[in-house]
Amino acid sequence: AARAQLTVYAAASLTDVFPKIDPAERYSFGGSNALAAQIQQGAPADVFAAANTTLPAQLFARGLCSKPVVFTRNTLVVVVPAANPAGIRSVFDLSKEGVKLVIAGPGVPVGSYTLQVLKQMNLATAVLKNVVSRETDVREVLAKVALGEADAGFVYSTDARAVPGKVKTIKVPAWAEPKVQYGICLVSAGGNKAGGQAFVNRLLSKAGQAKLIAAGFLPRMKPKR
Amino acid sequence: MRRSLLAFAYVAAALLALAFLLLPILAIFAHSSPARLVQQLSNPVVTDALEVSLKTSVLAQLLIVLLGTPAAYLLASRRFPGHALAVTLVELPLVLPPAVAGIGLLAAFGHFGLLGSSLHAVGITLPFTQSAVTIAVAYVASPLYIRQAIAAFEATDAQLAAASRTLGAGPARTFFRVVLPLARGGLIAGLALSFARGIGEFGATIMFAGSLQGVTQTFSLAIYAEFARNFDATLAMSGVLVLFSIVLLVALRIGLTWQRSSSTGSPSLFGLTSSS
Amino acid sequence: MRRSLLAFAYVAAALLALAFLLLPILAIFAHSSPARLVQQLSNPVVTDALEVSLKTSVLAQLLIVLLGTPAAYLLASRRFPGHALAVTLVELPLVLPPAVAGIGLLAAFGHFGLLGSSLHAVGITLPFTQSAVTIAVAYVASPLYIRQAIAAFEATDAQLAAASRTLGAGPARTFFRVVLPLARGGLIAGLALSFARGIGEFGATIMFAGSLQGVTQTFSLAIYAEFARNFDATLAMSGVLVLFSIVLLVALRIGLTWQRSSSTGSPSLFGLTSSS
Amino acid sequence: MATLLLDRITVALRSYELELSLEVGSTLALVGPSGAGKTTVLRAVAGLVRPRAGRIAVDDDVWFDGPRGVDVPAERRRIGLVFQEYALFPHMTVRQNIEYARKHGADDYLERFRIAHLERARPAQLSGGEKQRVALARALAREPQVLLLDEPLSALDAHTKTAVRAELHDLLSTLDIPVLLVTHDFEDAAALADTVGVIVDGKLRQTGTPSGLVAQPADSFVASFTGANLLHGDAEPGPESTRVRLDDGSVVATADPAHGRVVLAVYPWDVTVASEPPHDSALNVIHAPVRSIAELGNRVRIAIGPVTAEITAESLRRLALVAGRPAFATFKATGTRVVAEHEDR
Amino acid sequence: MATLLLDRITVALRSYELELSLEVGSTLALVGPSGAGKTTVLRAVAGLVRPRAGRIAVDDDVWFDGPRGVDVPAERRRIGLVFQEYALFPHMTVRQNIEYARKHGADDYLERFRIAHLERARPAQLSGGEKQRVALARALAREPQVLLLDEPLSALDAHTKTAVRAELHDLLSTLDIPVLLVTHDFEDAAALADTVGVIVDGKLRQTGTPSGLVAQPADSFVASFTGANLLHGDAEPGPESTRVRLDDGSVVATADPAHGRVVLAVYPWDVTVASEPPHDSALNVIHAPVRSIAELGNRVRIAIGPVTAEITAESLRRLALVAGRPAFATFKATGTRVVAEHEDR
Ligand SMILES: Nc1ncnc2c1ncn2[C@@H]1O[C@H](COP(=O)(O)OP(=O)(O)OP(=O)(O)O)[C@@H](O)[C@H]1O
Ligand SMILES: Nc1ncnc2c1ncn2[C@@H]1O[C@H](COP(=O)(O)OP(=O)(O)OP(=O)(O)O)[C@@H](O)[C@H]1O
Ligand SMILES: [Mg+2]
Ligand SMILES: [Mg+2]
Repeated sequence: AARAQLTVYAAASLTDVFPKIDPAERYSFGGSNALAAQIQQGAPADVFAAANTTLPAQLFARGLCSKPVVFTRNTLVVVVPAANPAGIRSVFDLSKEGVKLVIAGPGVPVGSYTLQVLKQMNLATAVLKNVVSRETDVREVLAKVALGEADAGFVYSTDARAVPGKVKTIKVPAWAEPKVQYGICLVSAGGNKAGGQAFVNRLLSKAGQAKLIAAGFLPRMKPKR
Repeated sequence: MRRSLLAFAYVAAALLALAFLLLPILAIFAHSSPARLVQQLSNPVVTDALEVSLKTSVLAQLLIVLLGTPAAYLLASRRFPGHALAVTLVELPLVLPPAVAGIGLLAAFGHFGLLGSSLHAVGITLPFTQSAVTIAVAYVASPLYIRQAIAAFEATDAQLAAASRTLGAGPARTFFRVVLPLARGGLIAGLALSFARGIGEFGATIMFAGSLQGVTQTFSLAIYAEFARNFDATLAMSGVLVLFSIVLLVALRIGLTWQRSSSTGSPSLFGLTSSS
Repeated sequence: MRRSLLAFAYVAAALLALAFLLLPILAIFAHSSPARLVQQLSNPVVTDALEVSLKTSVLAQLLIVLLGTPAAYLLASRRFPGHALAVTLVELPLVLPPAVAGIGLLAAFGHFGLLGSSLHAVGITLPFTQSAVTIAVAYVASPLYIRQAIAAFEATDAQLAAASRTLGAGPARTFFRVVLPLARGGLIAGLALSFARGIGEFGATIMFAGSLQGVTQTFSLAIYAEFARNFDATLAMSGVLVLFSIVLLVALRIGLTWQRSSSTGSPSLFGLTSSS
Repeated sequence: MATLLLDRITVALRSYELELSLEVGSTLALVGPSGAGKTTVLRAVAGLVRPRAGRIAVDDDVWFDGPRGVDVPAERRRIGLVFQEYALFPHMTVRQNIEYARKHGADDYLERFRIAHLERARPAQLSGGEKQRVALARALAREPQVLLLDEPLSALDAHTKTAVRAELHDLLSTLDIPVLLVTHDFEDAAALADTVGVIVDGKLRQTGTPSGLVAQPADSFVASFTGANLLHGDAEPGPESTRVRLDDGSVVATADPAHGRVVLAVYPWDVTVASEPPHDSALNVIHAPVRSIAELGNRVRIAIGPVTAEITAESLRRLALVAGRPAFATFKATGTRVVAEHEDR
Repeated sequence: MATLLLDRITVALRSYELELSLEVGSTLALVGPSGAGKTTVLRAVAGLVRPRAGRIAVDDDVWFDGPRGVDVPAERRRIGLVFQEYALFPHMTVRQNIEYARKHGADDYLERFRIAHLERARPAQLSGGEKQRVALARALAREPQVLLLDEPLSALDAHTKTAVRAELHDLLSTLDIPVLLVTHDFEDAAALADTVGVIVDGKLRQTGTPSGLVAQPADSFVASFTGANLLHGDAEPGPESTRVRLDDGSVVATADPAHGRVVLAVYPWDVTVASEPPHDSALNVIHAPVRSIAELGNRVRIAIGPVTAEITAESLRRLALVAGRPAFATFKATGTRVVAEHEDR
């Protein structure tokens, strides 16, 4: 008999890579904060993989999941439509008059990272006035830019690869880059602890890490310089 | 014996159905105290969402009434080739998943949509604006009004319109003084339903208009966003909307009753159901 | 002169309304070729979603019919204290924003809900399971069936039921051989509407059941999820749903027409509208 | 023949309380204005409405007994009820309608009511007379102990009505069960029933044979319902006859004793018309313009002032009356009846 | 008085084509069975239905002329139409209903039709007769050139009908515009109109005075519509009179010449009843059991075999007839009319 399928709740940015690492499981991708809220409401997940470490840590503090571990990292970038109608070349251009910027909502990890960057660069007021929508997860942000509805958006560099040819990426200056760490934990209510642990192990394994890196993610530990 | 068993099973099923419908509403209030409900009214997310919802809904309903009333009257009073098709068309948004409606609106009025570039050329951009919310709401809610309006117009006695003509009134006077007052109850009922549907709109709005506090974030979108942050606040916001819905339904029922009793002399408390 | 202007304005408004409703649907098809529609049918996200949607919808409609029919018959045929309240209650989910309905369901059946802990104690967990989808769909779609069923039962001639009694038939035989066949058209129409509404369900499902591919991710949720990954796939999926909706509406219309003409001898192509 | 007995049954209605006792032997017609409670009586007998009190029985079978708490459900009372609009099941064929009441032997009834050729038709495809035959066949297929007919002729054209009425009369005369029929038309009642009961506002005003009601109407309502002219005035007993000063000033005599405010009933066929003043001073005379002349076959109805006279077509020709010109309407003092005033709703 | 002229107007209806010409002077009543097209004629005159061809005019005002393409819209034809169910505006008071047709001077009409005390009432609160008065007042408030009445009495109780009919007759006699009224009841038509037209399946069968129609019915339909017995049989010319062998075997004579399959019309008042065989061998005799006896005031209708006779109550008493026992119905050969067979739908 086939082993019991795992139920994995994972951040939207993991949509493409998780099925490549383990195609056998059931996934629910979405904003990490929405998934955390569902877990708090008793959603029968086995594993929770978030785009930050705070959300799993909060669940851990409430006894809803095991102690989280970091399993990968990512970088924040700005994407613009391939045609780049607003002529954006850098993060600073986002404060130009009339730019239509979409970001993720408050509480969504990528949304928090975005605010962090803007504050760091002292652009918060100037850029936030150009925000036209706050989406519920990072993939929604990407979609609005890829469709050309928005002029720019903040997403992870891995997301930009999902729509090759449709968007261009613009890097965030290294000094302003946030620390994007993905935490994973086993949900206490989940029925399949062993399977969950095996899934986490698979991610942390060499093969798992390799697939993550191939998808554009960063190694889970910053390489020591 | 067999008989009372049947009667029992049937009453039991009916009660179960009512309990099932009632429970979630009771639960919302069980979880949120009146104090919390009131407190929510000073939360800027809530007040902004309320403002956006009301503003766009009122505009959308205006649009629906102004365009939908002539359409409904045409469909109710004339038979022409393609009539059945037109009625089907009018009802389509009712059975269309809102997310699909949102996709459709993007495909029609979006940046690269059918009309998008022409609109863009004349300087109109719809997505991410409050107008987009209005359009999404109008699109999704219109069938509820138009259906009811068609039924209301069809139910008005054609003899009365004919009588008006024979008394020297032209089509316009006949419409405004006879047909419209007679259909009024049904039109109001339809409007209330479509208003309620508009307030609840979610899928089409988030796809076509996005979600920005104070601009495009409607009450429904706000509830969804808050759910991921603060369940208790969400409960309180839901409580506000439940109260609003109840008020709307009761107003609708009283309005219809009043309308009916004043025009036919037979008061009825069961207006909505029997008229629809 | 004034007269033709008025007539013109009125036809123009009606045409504008129809165009507005038609455009998004045309746009979906303009963007997705038939080949792409077919191709989508082998995408596992699509097939999973289809399976989930059909399974939960069929169960939900079964629930609605089994509990809603007795409730509707009770409300249509009896007058009792609290009748108006019960009818209002039955209609409430219709005017309740789906997101609020989802919150209500969580508050009632969720982990911390009114009934949640009792259910948990007996080993039943509802939220975020396929049962939750069924419940959400049943909750949100039921008023469409029940409303129409009440109207259908009210429209059946009470004399005929009385005649049945005087001919020696008890209540059960009267219901199944006389009342039900006479109301059948309305019941089928109501079921079709509620089925369509159920397929389109979004807000309540995502709140109460989440979006887990193959388990709780319905077609509507899948469209929303795929929208972020692959707009073209979304368009194709939307096309599938539009076609489905049209088929449903047309079937409904033909069914009603057939039903009506076979029972009253007066064929009509405008069944849905005039009966509702 | 069995007897249907209604003993002081009481039903609370919207604006009044129905209360009556009735004994139905062969055929009894209940007549009365719209809203009088006629249908309610039938529904009570059928068990479709529950009286507040009273007793309903057919010979020894008690169907309802208020004090004893007996209330046999409708489907277990063996009655045949023909509804006002026939209430045929629209989704069933003629045959299925009859088989609904009787599983076996529907053929007999199809034959007997001459509807065998219609057995596959649905009610919507039938004419009024055919519908009625189907409804009767269905009601009798149960072999009821009592037949109840609600306005059996009102759904018919004036034109087909006469033929159907004759047919119905033939049928009723072959049945040997009590028949209670309801109508708002005195002519129909007189044509179909041996006994007629007049019901107004839920109370039985008078019961009797059709000619008995015409001869001795109990009050002004019964009088006008059976076709009489009503003349209002003040009575004063005179030496030989009572003298009544009508409200228009003219004075007429009546053989009935009376005093004070009265209503006189005069039937049109007791009024004769003349173009000259009559010589007989014993006659009552109304001298007024002719309001209208209506010919109905060989009879002519002529309205002169407050009275309508019915004369033959020949008389009319002889008289050469012209509408608008004065004429004389005369009637005997013995042709008038003083009736009690009835407060119309 | 003006004249309303319908010249070969043609209207395509569901199952046949209406086609007729009509000239309405004072008051013309159109009678016919349900679905004959009566209402359609009124609607065509009012401009509510557009004929396929023909011409409608009141004196020199042409309202419709097919060939010339004239079609005056309904609101510009000065007609007063009283609908079958009155079609009062339910959301307006009585006064507002009248003011809808006439801004100023509604008071006159409220007075004239004795509805001033009802001016604030809504139609739902009115009785049938009151509704009719309001509908008439509203129709006449426009000062129409033509008055059209659709079944003005059919919404009324049998009981109130007589009074309202007399009232309506009085009103019509004071109007000096053409009145076209429609009814399915020959009695009503005869009571209200000078001329009666019989319409069946959209075609005018016969036009004439009420008594003219009775005297010379054009076909079996008109005969039965005006109240005649119809006897079917085969005719054979005889030396003095035509002999007709009826379908039941008996033989009767008629003064009208005929040959082959015929229908004989005999009016009930031309039939006398006897309990003994009559001595006069010149009379037609039907010997059959009495099917029914119905007393209506001073008249009695007796069905004997295929014929119904109308005799007086006195005669009945003299005859001592019993239902079910045989009796003799006799009528003169000159009292019968050979009429054309009409194929009923
Ligand atoms: N279920 C009911 N409850 C209360 N009042 C009722 C009910 N049904 C009928 N009535 C009222 O009772 C009165 C008598 O009604 P019913 O139908 O018996 O009259 P009817 O004599 O048959 O009149 P018609 O000739 O119009 O058929 C009416 O005033 C009616 O409004
Ligand atoms: N708009 C229409 N189109 C086609 N056929 C129609 C239309 N209106 C009525 N008819 C049909 O025309 C015929 C005549 O209808 P009409 O209403 O004139 O009859 P009527 O003589 O007034 O009958 P009634 O006595 O029942 O009122 C009927 O068979 C009817 O079904
Ligand atoms: Mg009745
Ligand atoms: Mg008509």
